[in-house]
Amino acid sequence: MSALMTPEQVDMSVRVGGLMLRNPVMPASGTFAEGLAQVFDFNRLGALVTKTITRELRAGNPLPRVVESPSGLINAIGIPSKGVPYFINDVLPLYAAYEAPLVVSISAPTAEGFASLAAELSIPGVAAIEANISCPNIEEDGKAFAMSPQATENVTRQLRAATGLPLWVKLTPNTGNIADVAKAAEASGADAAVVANTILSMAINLKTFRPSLGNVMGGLSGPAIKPIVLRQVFQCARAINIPVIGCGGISTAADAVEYLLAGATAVQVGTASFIQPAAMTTIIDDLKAFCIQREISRVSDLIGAVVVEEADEVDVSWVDPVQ
Amino acid sequence: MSALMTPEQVDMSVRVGGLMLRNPVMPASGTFAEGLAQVFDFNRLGALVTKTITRELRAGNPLPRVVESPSGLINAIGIPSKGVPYFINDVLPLYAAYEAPLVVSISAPTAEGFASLAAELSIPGVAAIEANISCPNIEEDGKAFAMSPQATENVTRQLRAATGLPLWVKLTPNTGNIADVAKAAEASGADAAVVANTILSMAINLKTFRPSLGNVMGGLSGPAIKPIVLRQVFQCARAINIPVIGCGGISTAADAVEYLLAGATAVQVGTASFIQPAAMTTIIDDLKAFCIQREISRVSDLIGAVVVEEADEVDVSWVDPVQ
Amino acid sequence: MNSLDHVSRTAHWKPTIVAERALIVAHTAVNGEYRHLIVECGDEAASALPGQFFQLLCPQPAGEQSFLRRPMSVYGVDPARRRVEFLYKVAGVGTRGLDTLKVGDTLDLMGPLGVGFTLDPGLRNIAVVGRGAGLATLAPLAGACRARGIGVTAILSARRPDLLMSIELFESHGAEVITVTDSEQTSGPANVERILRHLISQDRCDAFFTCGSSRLLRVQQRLAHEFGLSGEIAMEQQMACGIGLCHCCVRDFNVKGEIVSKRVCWDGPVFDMMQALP
Amino acid sequence: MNSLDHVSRTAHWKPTIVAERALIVAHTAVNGEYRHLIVECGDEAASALPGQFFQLLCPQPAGEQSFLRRPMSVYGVDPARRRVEFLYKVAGVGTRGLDTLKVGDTLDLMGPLGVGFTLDPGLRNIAVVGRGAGLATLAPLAGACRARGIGVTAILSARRPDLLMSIELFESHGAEVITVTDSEQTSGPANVERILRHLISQDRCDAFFTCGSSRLLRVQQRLAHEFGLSGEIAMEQQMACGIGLCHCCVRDFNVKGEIVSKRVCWDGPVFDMMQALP
Ligand SMILES: Cc1cc2nc3c(=O)[nH]c(=O)nc-3n(C[C@H](O)[C@H](O)[C@H](O)COP(=O)(O)OP(=O)(O)OC[C@H]3O[C@@H](n4cnc5c(N)ncnc54)[C@H](O)[C@@H]3O)c2cc1C
Ligand SMILES: Cc1cc2nc3c(=O)[nH]c(=O)nc-3n(C[C@H](O)[C@H](O)[C@H](O)COP(=O)(O)OP(=O)(O)OC[C@H]3O[C@@H](n4cnc5c(N)ncnc54)[C@H](O)[C@@H]3O)c2cc1C
Ligand SMILES: Cc1cc2nc3c(=O)[nH]c(=O)nc-3n(C[C@H](O)[C@H](O)[C@H](O)COP(=O)(O)O)c2cc1C
Ligand SMILES: Cc1cc2nc3c(=O)[nH]c(=O)nc-3n(C[C@H](O)[C@H](O)[C@H](O)COP(=O)(O)O)c2cc1C
Ligand code: FES
Ligand code: FES
Repeated sequence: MSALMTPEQVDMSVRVGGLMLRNPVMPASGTFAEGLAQVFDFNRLGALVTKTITRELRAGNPLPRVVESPSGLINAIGIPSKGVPYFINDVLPLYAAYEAPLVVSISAPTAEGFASLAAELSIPGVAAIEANISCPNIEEDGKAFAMSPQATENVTRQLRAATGLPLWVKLTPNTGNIADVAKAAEASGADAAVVANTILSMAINLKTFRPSLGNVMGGLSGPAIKPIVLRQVFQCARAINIPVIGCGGISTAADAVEYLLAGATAVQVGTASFIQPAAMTTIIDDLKAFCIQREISRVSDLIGAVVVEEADEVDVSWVDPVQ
Repeated sequence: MSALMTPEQVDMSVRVGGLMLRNPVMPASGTFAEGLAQVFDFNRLGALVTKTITRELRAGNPLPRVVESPSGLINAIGIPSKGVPYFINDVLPLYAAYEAPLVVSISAPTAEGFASLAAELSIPGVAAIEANISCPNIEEDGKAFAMSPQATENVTRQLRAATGLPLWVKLTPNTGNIADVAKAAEASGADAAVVANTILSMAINLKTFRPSLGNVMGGLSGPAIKPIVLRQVFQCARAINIPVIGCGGISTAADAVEYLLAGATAVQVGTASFIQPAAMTTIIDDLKAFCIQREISRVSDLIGAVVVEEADEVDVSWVDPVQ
Repeated sequence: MNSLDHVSRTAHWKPTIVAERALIVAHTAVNGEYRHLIVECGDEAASALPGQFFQLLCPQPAGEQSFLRRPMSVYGVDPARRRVEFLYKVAGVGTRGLDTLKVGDTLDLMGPLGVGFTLDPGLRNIAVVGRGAGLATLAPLAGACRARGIGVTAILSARRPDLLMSIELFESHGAEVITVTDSEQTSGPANVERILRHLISQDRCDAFFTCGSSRLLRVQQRLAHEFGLSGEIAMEQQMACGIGLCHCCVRDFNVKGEIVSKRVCWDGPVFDMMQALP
Repeated sequence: MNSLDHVSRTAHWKPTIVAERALIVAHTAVNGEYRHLIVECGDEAASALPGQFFQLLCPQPAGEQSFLRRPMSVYGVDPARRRVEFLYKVAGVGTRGLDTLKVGDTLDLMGPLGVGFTLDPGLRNIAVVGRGAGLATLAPLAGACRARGIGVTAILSARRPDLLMSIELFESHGAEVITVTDSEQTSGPANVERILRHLISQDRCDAFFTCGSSRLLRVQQRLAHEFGLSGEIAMEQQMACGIGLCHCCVRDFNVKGEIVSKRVCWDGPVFDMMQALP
């Protein structure tokens, strides 16, 4: 399209909650691990995000842990965790070699537990804390801190007091008022909101009449949830001033652009990496190509750029336009 | 499988909120109209359900009104309505010829409006009222009565006082506590809960940077939402004693069986009719075949029959079992 | 609305709209953009009338997904051999999927749908004005006219001469064909108006039948008004169900001065030209 | 875990696992249930080792959808001609989709994945015990053994004689093949144990390599313990990512008396037989 712009001229960087990222694409927690280092160079990513870790040793959920669904995946992995010392000694060093900042996802059963874990992990090599206050498949019918503004405010405030690192708070899409929850997170000191985790779901095996997942319910991810989470990102981005990191069903650069336009400052890619292991680097390449084609010199110009006004012209572009 | 059971021996009937239905399959409101009478005999259905009507004359939403999504459809039709006299004089007579009971879906901006509309429509030819207290794309960011137990209780109580007809209340999946909303509906006199309407969603057109829908946001339906709504049906059926009517992404008899097992007493089929216009009659036929194959003599035996206990045996059925 | 009358509720109840898997018997490229598809189908489908359409469940091209069916006009129909033809433009995911079909494959089609063209018994000569895929919709009209002894002049419009289609088809039905193109600068409203005025002056245009161009619609509406002629237009709109259920395909029409919203799939796709709002 | 060591972060960084569209060069039915698929692929894929697997993005059969890739063992590999072979059973939606592939089509495959078999330099003779699709996993081992001068006795198990597969393939690699079947009542653990004891007594079994049957695993574990032999097992588990990201494919293993959870896709699929819990 434009002979004037070269790939080098597209500024792909974004600033998210205290961090400058070389591009807005990073993995979603729980869908990223060392295996991908055989597929692409981790330094190409905007950031690295660990699987959620907990203080307690956890075995994770009974099998089966995943089941397919139309355009999506339901998982009830749980949070198998080998604890903090193992993480610090065996996992952290693996990522030390990379320039891409490491975001550590944490979870705990109480607000105090969250705070003390964040404090303990505020160490060199960790660039930011992502507090997973949303994982739907752990306790009591999927309830989580991020179901309510009050619980979110409490846990975020304690986390904020416990760490000087950038604090990202990951919300659940299962609440009826996600913009209010996002406001609570902002008000109590979060540097960014990750929108969102998986949507509580269920499937039943017709051979056995049992739930398809060992844990009965699980979280839906993948393309199926994209329009729902995109709407939530749009709602949150209009409600708060801290950055929103969009996460839900992103598989292509087109999906990523939709999220940026809706107001996300960066995006996380989860389930797509299970289908195409190089999904993230493909998205980065295609996102740059999109910017070149549309003559957008900074990817950050896309953030929140959706044009909202009543459209009333009917699209008849399949009919040849006259001249 | 069984030489003993014949199709005639499967009892397909179910009792739903005051009505005896010849089978548990009926259309979802807004996805059913006279056109389907050229595809199959309406008397084959468990019930007929009208598009939601309102007292006011309404034009519906600006175009585009639908956009595709992975395994789903986002719609923002709105509720175009020609008002009550038109409905009584021109629509009702069309359905008078059928034995299948007619369920009339209604909506109103206030609880009083709901009650007076229900009263006015409690006339011969109308077998039940379905109160659509959930349509997500009408007012203020998708908020609706069924977002909260309190508002649900208020509108249901007034509806109950206004009509002697069976009263079905249609809930929204966008709330964070659907079982509590269902309990409120039961406590205030509903005869059944329809779970659920569409999930509030959004899509952005990358050519124009505008929302893909004239109404900015719309409701997601189709297979994509099935696991989410199935979970909600399971939660509601465990919370209340009135029947739950499952509605969300049902396209096949297998989907219908999943809903029945999760606790639904009947099911509504919406978007599937857009893809296969005979979806409902195919589901009825295949549901009967399923019962025959599994030697289930009453379809109602499937209701709530999911077996919930930890499964820990791993499925390795692709490996030949030894003897 | 009185379609429920069609329904006989006896044991011999028969559908008039069916979804079925039809067999591909021919599939060829007309040019870089358009494909001509012929399928073998059941009696209901093969009874489609000019102006009616089908909803096609397009196969998914590798790595892409479509969810809804796609509407396509009947381009030709042969009830005796139970065949239906389509002429379609490869536009997006659905039509890219269609393009993968090979002879011997099957295609799930649903129809016939909608209200087609009406040929008033009093008509002697008509003008057919089409552009782009609109030609697909208008082509079967020429055959119907020949069967009724109605003369047809077809004004076919395209971007470039090599993108003109169906000339032979119209001619084989005895129509006189006039082509206009953007590249030759003959397709503008002024020139088409000139051609139509000439036809009218020669008493060769009792009515207009049109599809595919808003600008040419306006020209025809003006002339119909001026000369008291009638006309029909086949309209398009994004569709979901194609059978009147969803109300996503509405358009506004001017019915005796009142603005009325109608479903293109159910009340149309063919409408009185004078009611159409371009 | 120390796989990150593999990663060179220079400009010349190269992936060792790739997803690519491979070309189908042969696809035949072995029997009513099993298909033999040969694809032409890149160098990385064609360097797969016995016991490793690929994740296949199966085409969607008409009207059905699968979302995840499907794991399939390497059944044969030819690095020189850049070919990989699979032997698969048509089981459900994914493999029904695979079954639609024709020569000339492409298949998106990702790999090679996982840890394959280890052939200890000290081994002279091994017993290979497989059943069902397990044979697909074990077959390439016979070729690797021949290259290293290791003798192979393959005990192949199936429901019926006509469902036995890969006999010629094992024999072409110089293996001695013993078949056992359910219908002949020779496939039970007792008979297989008798055969294995005989092999051991003849000094023709230094180690066991097995896949596809828990009951036969138990027999081999018992014998390995009794005679101080080693062994490896290729295990299966439902998979999502296939590359160690999601932890859905875990199994418990007995590592020196401690129960340890491992990812079949990443820590295996081949494991020390003595650690396996049947
Ligand atoms: C009654 C009717 C009859 C038609 N007959 C023909 C025909 O005979 N031959 C033919 O080539 N085309 C015809 N069309 C248009 C055809 O349906 C669209 O080109 C097709 O749906 C595009 O699908 P797609 O998946 O390939 O493209 P998409 O990826 O869906 O879209 C590609 C482009 O086409 C536009 N588009 C998509 N669907 C429609 C639609 N229904 N109406 C207008 N624009 C649309 C989109 O906005 C986009 O710009 C007809 C449409 C209608 C409503
Ligand atoms: C490492 C590994 C290597 C394999 N190698 C081969 C091989 O070489 N040849 C071969 O035929 N099969 C092999 N399999 C099994 C193969 O992956 C499954 O048969 C296939 O995924 C079934 O997919 P489907 O969509 O056809 O069936 P589905 O519709 O998914 O399922 C059909 C049945 O198979 C079961 N099933 C599905 N996936 C798996 C799985 N991954 N493990 C166990 N059971 C499953 C389901 O529970 C169901 O009962 C292997 C599996 C693994 C994990
Ligand atoms: C297998 C699996 C495991 C996950 N584990 C975690 C986790 O440990 N912590 C967390 O915050 N989110 C977890 N998630 C949620 C993802 O991070 C992400 O929010 C969700 O999958 C939606 O994004 P996607 O549609 O791109 O996958 C997990 C998702 C999957 C599919
Ligand atoms: C085009 C369209 C129009 C709808 N209109 C209504 C409506 O008027 N009233 C209502 O209660 N639900 C309406 N719905 C929601 C459906 O009744 C149903 O709850 C929803 O689509 C989920 O079911 P499905 O996945 O089977 O379509 C509409 C859905 C669609 C797709
Ligand atoms: S497409 Fe559904 S009403 Fe016309
Ligand atoms: S399949 Fe994902 S970790 Fe093994």
